[in-house]
Amino acid sequence: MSAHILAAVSTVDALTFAVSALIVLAGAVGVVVSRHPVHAALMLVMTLFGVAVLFVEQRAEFLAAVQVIVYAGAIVVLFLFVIMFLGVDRRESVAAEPLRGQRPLALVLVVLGFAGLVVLGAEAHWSVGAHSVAGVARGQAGGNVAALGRAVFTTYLFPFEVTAALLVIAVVGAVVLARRPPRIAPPTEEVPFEGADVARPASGEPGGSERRADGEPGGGRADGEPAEPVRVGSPSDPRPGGETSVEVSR
Amino acid sequence: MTVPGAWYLGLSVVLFAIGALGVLVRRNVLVMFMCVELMLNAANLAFVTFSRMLDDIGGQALVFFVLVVAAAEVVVGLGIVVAIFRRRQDATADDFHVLKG
Amino acid sequence: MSPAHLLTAALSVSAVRGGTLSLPHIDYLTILPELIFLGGALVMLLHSALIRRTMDAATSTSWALSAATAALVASLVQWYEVSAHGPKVAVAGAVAFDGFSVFVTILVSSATLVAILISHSWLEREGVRGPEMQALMLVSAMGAMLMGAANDLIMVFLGLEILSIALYVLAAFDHRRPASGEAALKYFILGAFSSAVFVYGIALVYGATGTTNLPQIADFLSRNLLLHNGLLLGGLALLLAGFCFKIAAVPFHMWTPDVYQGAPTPVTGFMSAIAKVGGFAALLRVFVSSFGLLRADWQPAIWVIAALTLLLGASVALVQRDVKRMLAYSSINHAGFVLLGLQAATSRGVSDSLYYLFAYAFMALGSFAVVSIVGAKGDGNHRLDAYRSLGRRHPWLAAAFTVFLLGQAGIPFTTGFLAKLAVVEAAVEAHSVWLAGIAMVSAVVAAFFYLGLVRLMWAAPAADAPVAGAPAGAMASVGAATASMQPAERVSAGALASPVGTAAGQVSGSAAGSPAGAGSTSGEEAGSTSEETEEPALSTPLGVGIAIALCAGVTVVFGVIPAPLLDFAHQATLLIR
Amino acid sequence: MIHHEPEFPFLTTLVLLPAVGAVLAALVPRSISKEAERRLVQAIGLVTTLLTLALAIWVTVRFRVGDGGYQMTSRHSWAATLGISWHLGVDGISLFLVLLTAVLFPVALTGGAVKQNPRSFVAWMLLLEAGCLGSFLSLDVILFFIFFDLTLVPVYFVIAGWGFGNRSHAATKFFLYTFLGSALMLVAMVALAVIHDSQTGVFTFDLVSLAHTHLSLSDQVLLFLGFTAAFAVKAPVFPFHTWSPDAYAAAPTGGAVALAAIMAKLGTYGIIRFDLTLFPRATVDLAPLLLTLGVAGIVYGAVVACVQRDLKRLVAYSSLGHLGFIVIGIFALSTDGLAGGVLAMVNHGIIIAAIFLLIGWIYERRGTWNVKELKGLQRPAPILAASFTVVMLAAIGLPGLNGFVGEFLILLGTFVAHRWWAVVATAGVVLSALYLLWAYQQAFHGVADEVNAQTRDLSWREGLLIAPLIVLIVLIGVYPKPVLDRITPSVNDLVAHVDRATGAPAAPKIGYRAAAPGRTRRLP
Repeated sequence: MSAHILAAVSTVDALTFAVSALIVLAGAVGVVVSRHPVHAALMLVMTLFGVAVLFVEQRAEFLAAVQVIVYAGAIVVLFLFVIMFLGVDRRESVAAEPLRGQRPLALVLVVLGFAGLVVLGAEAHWSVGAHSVAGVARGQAGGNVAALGRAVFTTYLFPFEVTAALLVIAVVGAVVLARRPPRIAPPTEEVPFEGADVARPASGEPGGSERRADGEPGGGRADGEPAEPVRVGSPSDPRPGGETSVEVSR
Repeated sequence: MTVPGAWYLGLSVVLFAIGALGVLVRRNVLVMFMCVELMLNAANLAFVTFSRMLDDIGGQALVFFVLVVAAAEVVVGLGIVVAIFRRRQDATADDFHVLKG
Repeated sequence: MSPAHLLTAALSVSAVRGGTLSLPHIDYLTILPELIFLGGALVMLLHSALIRRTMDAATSTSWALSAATAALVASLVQWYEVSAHGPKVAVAGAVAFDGFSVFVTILVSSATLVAILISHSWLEREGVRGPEMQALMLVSAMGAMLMGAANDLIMVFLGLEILSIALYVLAAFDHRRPASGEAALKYFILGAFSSAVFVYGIALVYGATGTTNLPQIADFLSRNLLLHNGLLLGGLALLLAGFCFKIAAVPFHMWTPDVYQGAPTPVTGFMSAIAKVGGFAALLRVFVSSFGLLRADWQPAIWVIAALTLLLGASVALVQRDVKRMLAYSSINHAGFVLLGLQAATSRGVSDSLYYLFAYAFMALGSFAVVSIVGAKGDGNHRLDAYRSLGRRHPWLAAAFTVFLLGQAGIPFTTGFLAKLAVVEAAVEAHSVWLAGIAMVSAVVAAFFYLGLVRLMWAAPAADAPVAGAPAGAMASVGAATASMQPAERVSAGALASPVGTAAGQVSGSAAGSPAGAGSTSGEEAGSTSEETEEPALSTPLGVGIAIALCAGVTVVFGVIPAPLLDFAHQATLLIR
Repeated sequence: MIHHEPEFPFLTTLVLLPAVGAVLAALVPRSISKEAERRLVQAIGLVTTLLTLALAIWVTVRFRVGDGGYQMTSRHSWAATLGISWHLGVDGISLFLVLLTAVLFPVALTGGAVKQNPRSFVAWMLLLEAGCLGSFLSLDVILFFIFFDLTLVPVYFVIAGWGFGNRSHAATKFFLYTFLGSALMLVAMVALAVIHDSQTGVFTFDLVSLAHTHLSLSDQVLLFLGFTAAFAVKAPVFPFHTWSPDAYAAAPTGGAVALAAIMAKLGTYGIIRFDLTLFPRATVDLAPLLLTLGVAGIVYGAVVACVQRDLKRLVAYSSLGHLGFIVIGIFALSTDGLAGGVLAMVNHGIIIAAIFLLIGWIYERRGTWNVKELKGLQRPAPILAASFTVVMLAAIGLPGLNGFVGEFLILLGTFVAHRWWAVVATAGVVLSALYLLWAYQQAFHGVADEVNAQTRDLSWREGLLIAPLIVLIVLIGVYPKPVLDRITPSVNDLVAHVDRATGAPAAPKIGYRAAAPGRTRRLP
């Protein structure tokens, strides 16, 4: 069956697809496995670029342009900017498990997801829905951009207007978050939570992340959930393991 | 004839899975965040593919909105990271995990 | 349904065919509250940009309050309009204008009103200036309204994002507490993840049906027999997962306790009410009205999720030592109850869920208003011990909290009881008797910790719990307590009975909370060796006092005279398009 | 059946009066002195309960003898969307329980010394009275549930706030058990209404309507179990009783009176009112089970009571035995048994209230409930001893006192149909005589040591409280006719309803069972 399809597909298209798919996947895998946040960001650019090519391949030229300009141009640059600004450009040890049991859990989830997919694939029928509900995509005067523009300003007019609110939030949010906090932040002002491990002196203890187990009796909590510290380290702290400093774990 | 949509969809699913896996296994906030972007891109790819398969411009319009949302999310998300990070420097505390659970 | 479909179809066809762009007609009344909220936020920001100094809390609160009031009035006008002229679809099929959406709008705008009052007191107490918090609240509430009115999956998504992104910022608002930022970070990462899942769900549904417009989806499903369509089922599952993150249903609840604990308390209250309302509003509309035909596919999933949510929320809340965490788990339990109505997948179920949301929103807001006061300056005093003998120190505050807790426990003559009864009725009617049984068992467990907290508030200081460290210290504090019993006891006694009391009492009471606190803590310094520090004299500012009174009023008055609110929720579902 | 009377809403007033009193007590201004507050609050409590009592007596006077149906009903739409209506009514079965409640609450309120926080105590107790009255009068199942549930909260706080010993544990245990039972009952109630809705298209919780629901036997059994779970815990029936000794022992005197004398009756009353009315077939089918449990409760209660040293626990276990009697009376499903059961509920309420009052006063004097430490109280406190004797003899079932009448009717009704159960139950009577007499002998006989000799006798106030109870004990004992006259027609109707539903006589009738309305029964 695949031979039949392959025969029907034009070589150029197939080649383009194959190459871009490879780029996309390689980039994606790169993001996940690269130890260096900067590398990850660059890998992300690669994926975005591959996706943009696939957009072009599917006659979504405008989106391809936006993808490159907005995503690769703005978003990834923002990422890089933050990485550089924070100086969190050291490596994360991929081998160290973030949390006991997290990776097995992720593995289980992935396996379950795949099993679900397989079941779905075996049991389900695959069909796509009604055609051209919001307007045809091809063969319009003015091409892709005009068609998209019409859709956005007619059918999707209100969603388009509503995105204004999103941008307002983004601006206000950036302002709020960038505001300098007042110079009073002794963490001891925080009332200790149940484990009382916050009451530990706030400074003068180097190498925080290695000691994380000692503050949490049993590594678990009374409510039966795994301990989930959200820890962010300082770039200036001398960490022997070279751990990345901005970390979150669930 | 062009490459069948199912191939694109397969690629999109794999991309989505890689992104989701990344969010689950990585602990660097920025990398996790990039993995979320991968997932959004997978969705965008699916939208565009469906748009082509259905000959419907709607899918592409949706991608447009997802892009806007992604941009707003990135601004706020990175803002939070920066805000937290700066306080760390101020407070020179290296290890509060105030929130557990 | 068909007018919606026709309208959208007509619009899109004419737009594409004509070559010229014919902009859709916009019926501004249908989106007036949303516009008022967004406009209010913009005006506040503009005003603060124009004046020289940072805007003080009073100014920004008056702006925000006016916006919320205006939106409330507008939504009431909308209600009148819907009742008179029936539901319709507006703004090119993006917005549904029906009883359901107007109900959500009324609920969101009134809850926002209360939340703004609470936040005002917080801003003043913490000395935070500037209009940002309340502006963000307005915009965030607008997102929730959009979710309730969304007639298109992309509108649901945008509403969700507006709601959530503003909440991320709000959660991080308290610069002085590390927990705030960390809560925001956690919330953000998980929220972004769930949004991505949600978008992928939309993509799959779009592929399977060819549209994201909710009535058109329903129309497509009714005209095409789609049995076991993998795309559709996969999309449905992902949509459900995305929603479950927002409404904090197990197993997607992990963020809730941390975020509730870490965020500034007014934000927690706002979040617990608005985010849940928005999430459930969209969930109900999407699943019941658009995917109602596929209910055989999703009902079992909801069954399991609801059962887990109910049991986990109630049982884990039992062992919490922090009030905000406890309320977080209790909110998870409440989410399970609302899911009962969804699981029923009937019109009755929808209206009962709406009623539950209404009851819950005000109980949660009221609870967090009290927590915000007890949290005191710095907003960090949320241990359960901080509530010990609150009844002696601040009887009216404790009485109000008692009302909220008993309401959440489902004690009769509060809205909480009727809400629980309503969803249980819906579930039993839909033959989910076992689920109803599980829900009631979880209600018993939950009642246990609510009552425990109530008892703690009215218990004698350090009387029957081993909190005080050394025996000597305990003796001393008991002695001091007996010495100060004369005035303290008199003030405490009255409020103990007021779960049944009238709401009228609450109004005067919450205002009276502050004088009561003055001479209360004389006996506390005795047990200084223990971790029991001196309890601060709490002040109940007017704003939060009014908020508490409003919430208690809603909880009690509509518990005793339930018919208007029940009929309101019922009407809202009758008027669904 | 229902008589609508467009006149003064007696029953609604009866329910609301204590609730209003509770609010008033809670709102007593704080500016007055502590002593003034105590007096004011107690005055409010007393006046409210006495007014309630007056109203209850007035209702009893107005009650039409010989009419088995619901009287003085009032019905208003309350939460129509949820199918709940405010539907109150009284019949022969509930009449005396209402009266009992109204009589006992003034006693309970003033009987025990409440040192601290009188305002809250009075408010909670008045609220409890409203809840109890509401439960007895509700003719809407959800309304019943509401009041039934509403009684839990005051009792929880009364035990936890003013109790003895490990009171918080006892209060929690009480709350969890009873709330869990009632939670399951709620589901059963809703399920019943849903079935009714599917048959008639009317979604209602009205008891009168629901009684006409057609249920398959399996549905009946399931729903019966759902309802009975709550009632059995509340009563308490034998295996579900474990909360009750703790709660009784931990409760303050007033709370114990309310708990044992009135709230326990909610359980047995619920069985009569709801199980028999709604699920007659399941009731008949499952009667042997419940009879067995009742008998087991009698025997178990008696045996355990025999080994108790603590007077209060002893009374708690004896109460378990008495409740067992009531249960077998009900599930004998004959007019005699049922009428005896209802009468025994009233009697037991009076007796147990008197006992708890008396031992509460003993505790106030001596600071202990341990019979080992009590000795020879008869000499220093003769009136106390005399009162205790009368009450104890009534509890044993001495002819001429009220306990006898109920127990006799129950045994009479049970013996015909379920002989062996009756025989074993009779053994319980003997045992109960044994341990009560033994306890009496321990505490009151003998020569008092120095401490016990100091025991005060009853004050005039206490005498005034116990006197009406003793009068009632004697009065019902020698002349139960007026009570039975009012109970019997309703019981007849109920038994007829069960018979109709099961198609065959549920139990062999004896002698004068079919007493026509108004016709009086002669006591053997």
